Amino acid sequence: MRNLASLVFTAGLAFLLLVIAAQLGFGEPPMRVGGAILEQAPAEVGAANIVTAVLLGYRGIDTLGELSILFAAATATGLVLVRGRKDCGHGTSDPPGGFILRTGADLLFPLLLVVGFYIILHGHLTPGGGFQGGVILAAAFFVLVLARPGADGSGGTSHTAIAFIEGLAGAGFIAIGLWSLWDGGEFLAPLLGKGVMGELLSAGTLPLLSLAVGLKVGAELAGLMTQLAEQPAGPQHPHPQAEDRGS
Amino acid sequence: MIPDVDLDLQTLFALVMVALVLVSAVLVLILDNMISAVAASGVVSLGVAVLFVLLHAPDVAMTEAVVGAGLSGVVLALGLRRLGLWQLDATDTSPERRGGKPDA
Amino acid sequence: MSAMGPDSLSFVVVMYVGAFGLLVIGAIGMVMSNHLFRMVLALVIAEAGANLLLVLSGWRDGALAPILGTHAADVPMVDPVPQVLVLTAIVIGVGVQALAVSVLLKIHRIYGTLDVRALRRHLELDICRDAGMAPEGSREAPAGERPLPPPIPVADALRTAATDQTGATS
Amino acid sequence: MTGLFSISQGHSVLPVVLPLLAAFLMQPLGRVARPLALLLGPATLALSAYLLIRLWLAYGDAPYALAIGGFAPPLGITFYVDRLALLFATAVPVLTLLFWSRGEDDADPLRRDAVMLLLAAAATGLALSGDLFNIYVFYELVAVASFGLVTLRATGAAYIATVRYLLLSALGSVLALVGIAIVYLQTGTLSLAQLAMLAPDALQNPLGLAPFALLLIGFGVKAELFPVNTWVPEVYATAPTRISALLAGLVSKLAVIVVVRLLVLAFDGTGATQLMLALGALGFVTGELAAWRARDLNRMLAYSSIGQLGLVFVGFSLGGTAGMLAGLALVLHHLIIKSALFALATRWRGALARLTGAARSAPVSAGLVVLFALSLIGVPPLPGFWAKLLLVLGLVELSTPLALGALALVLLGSAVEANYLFRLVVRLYARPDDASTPALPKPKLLDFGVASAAGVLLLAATVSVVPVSGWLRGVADQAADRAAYIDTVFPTTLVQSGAR
Repeated sequence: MRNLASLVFTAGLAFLLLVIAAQLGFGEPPMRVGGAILEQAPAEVGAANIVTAVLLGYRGIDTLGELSILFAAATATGLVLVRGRKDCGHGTSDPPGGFILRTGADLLFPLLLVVGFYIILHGHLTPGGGFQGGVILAAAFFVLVLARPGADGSGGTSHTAIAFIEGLAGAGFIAIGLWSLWDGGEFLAPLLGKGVMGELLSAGTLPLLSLAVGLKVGAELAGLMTQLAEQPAGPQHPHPQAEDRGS
Repeated sequence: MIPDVDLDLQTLFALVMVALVLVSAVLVLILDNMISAVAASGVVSLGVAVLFVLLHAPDVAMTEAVVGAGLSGVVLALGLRRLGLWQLDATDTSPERRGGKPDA
Repeated sequence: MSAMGPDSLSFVVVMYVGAFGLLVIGAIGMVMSNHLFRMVLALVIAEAGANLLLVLSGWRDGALAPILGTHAADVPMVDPVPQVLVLTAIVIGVGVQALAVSVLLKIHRIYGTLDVRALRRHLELDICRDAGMAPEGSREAPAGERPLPPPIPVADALRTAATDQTGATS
Repeated sequence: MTGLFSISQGHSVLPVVLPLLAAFLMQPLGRVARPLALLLGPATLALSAYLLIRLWLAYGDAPYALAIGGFAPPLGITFYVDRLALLFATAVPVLTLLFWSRGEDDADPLRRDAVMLLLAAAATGLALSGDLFNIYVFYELVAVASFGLVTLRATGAAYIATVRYLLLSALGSVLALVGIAIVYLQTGTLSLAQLAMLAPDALQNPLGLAPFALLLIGFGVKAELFPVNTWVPEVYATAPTRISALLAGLVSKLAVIVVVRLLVLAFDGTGATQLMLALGALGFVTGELAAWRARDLNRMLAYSSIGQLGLVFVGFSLGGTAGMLAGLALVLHHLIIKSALFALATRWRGALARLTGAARSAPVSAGLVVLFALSLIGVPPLPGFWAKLLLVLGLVELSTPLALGALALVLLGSAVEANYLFRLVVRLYARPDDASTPALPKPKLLDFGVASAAGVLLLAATVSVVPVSGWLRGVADQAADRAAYIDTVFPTTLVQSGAR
């Protein structure tokens, strides 16, 4: 029966999409909001990269919500996985990285940090921004974990440091927003003047917001991947009925 | 620019990339070996990142490449490793190890 | 196919075919597959399709990327808003996938399998045991049995109802 | 903090932002001063409840729009605060505080509190937001937070239920994203107010009903709509009962309110009401029939909540002020009763057979169950009767074949509902023959308090039906008024009306 239901669902979805495809105006978007933003963004926000201007300026609370979604996912993963650490006796089954991975990791780590911070700080000038730079930073720290998993597979990444960076960066993002609310403006209104378009220190608080987003995303994803790496491998007991039936 | 041939270069390139993406998307569902399925999903992400470049969306292309191919590939591979589905040789084909193909 | 300049209509048609194709393949994969990990992979594909469709909704024929400084100022630019939406959607997708993989790890450690049908039986058994009752359709409580007999006149309903019930469900 | 003294409209973003700030600071504070961190959650929720009540007193009568970041409406994101939004936004911190689990059964209270705060912030955001994609982001945050909370009991069944719920919700979100893409391609805007202006000509039928169907399926997962509510019984049976109470009582209602806002503002001419009517009626009947067969209390409450939400969708799909009033009455009625029933279920969790003769050891709780059962079925003096009466009258007034079919299904479902609720009541008061039935655990004071408070609220509403329905009619009129929404967000001075 289940496959029949799923067949009906996919057939319905495909038909719905075909109806939509037949009706859609290809290639001529009305550009109502987009056009207005393209005209006003350089003046109002002062960022060369208009996508970042929209991401952290016009739709700032979307980005805050999205930041919280990643935080919720990382915290929920922590809730799910950290519980298992008590009952896993032996470490992970991953062998420490070979010679190539270790030297590669040592070489890559500084480069990835530089690239990551470059992308974060130039978010308002060139393509890129908080998220992409944050992921690169997370990759930089995770390469070290892969190269030298260490006894418990966490490669020495201290979760307290990650918790601090993650918490304070998120709080920093909101503090910048509250600061503009405090002195009379609206939440997340741009501050600190626009500067000269194209300069590093332009577009007011956008670089600061990008930095906060980048640090938070980087710390979160590094913590998330390290938690996954710390999990013991494979089913310890094939199918225990009496396994911990919860508290 | 090449004289205006009926199918200009960009549409041809887009056609090739879309074909690659769709084929690897189907492969993700069909391949038995889970590692190759994860690899195929990485190819889908990278192909879509290239399509984003064609659509003049560099920010999104960078995000899709870094997050889609890089991060989700690492997370899925780590998951495979911990789920014990990480078997490179195809000899070990017990249904549980193979991950069970969808019955079409 | 009329070639109306470099970004002709056929370019958009190809892109839409790609977006809808990814969506349908992802949906089929999620709905039809029997292995939870493969459903997560199909989810990745469906999300890529939806993101492609979202960026397409802002694409204009002959317009360039919305980054000032990389091209002349008065060149028409693509709509930046869908790109922001897709940035958010991609990172949401990764967050959900990481959570899904970690829950799959715990399921695999407890039940040793990721097959959807087997896990549904385990789920039903566990819920019934957690609630402290015999599983559905088992010998003690055959599926068809109704816990209470039809209501009888109120006068002695309570007494007979009590005796019938304990007989039926103990 | 200026918020304590002079409240301004700009502060209506604080009930969303402060819980997020507290959630971010939970981990660092936990490592520095753990007892303080454990208090941070309830304190923040109390503060946001206080702010919302201050906002209600100061600006409650006329709706107002708040442009986030100071960017003018169609470009930036706006929060639209009217009485409906304030009502549900205030309900979020209050109910989250009532169902705040105090670290008795979890290994990691800090992470759990952080995720609870994120859920509260996102639910408040859902009630207030006036932008289509912003609603999607808050909806996704509610979904991810609920995934985390549902796994708290760490049993195998909880993980299976969570992953099935996660995959269904993710698929729904993908479909909702496709719906948003189509709406954006057709209208070029995401602000609900501008959508309301452009909808009559831009969202014509094949492209009016299709995006609404996709958005309905996407948001319907949390609103327990008919085809996508298979996750409800599993999750509510395996999640901690307090979390189930919060999800069933409050979060599903916010998803319904979001769908109704979309229906009223952008999709009212496109046959969307018939689709909602059909799905709602089907959901009601399947929910009640499944509840009739359920053999343990949590799943029975889960199926009955599916049924009640189906009824709510039928109510809202009547259209116009009558539909909004009927739907709103049903939503509030169900919010009070389901939260209270789940509060009681924290003690009576488990097989129904175990509850035989429970009235002996817990007379007041059993009395409350009788009261709630009577109100759910719709026995005259209780508010449940008035809500269902509004619904039935609306359906009769509509009297299209679909509406009359839905009316038949509603009456059939109510009969089934009466049967299994009375069966539960009879079981409570039946005399257990073997005295060895294990004594039920003592109720926790707060849960018992929540249930009795709901009982008192219900009786108060029964006594003062006229003022309550008058006030509710005011809220419904304001919520169903499209022109007022557009005027509030885009104050149409002569100059601007040309530009839009």
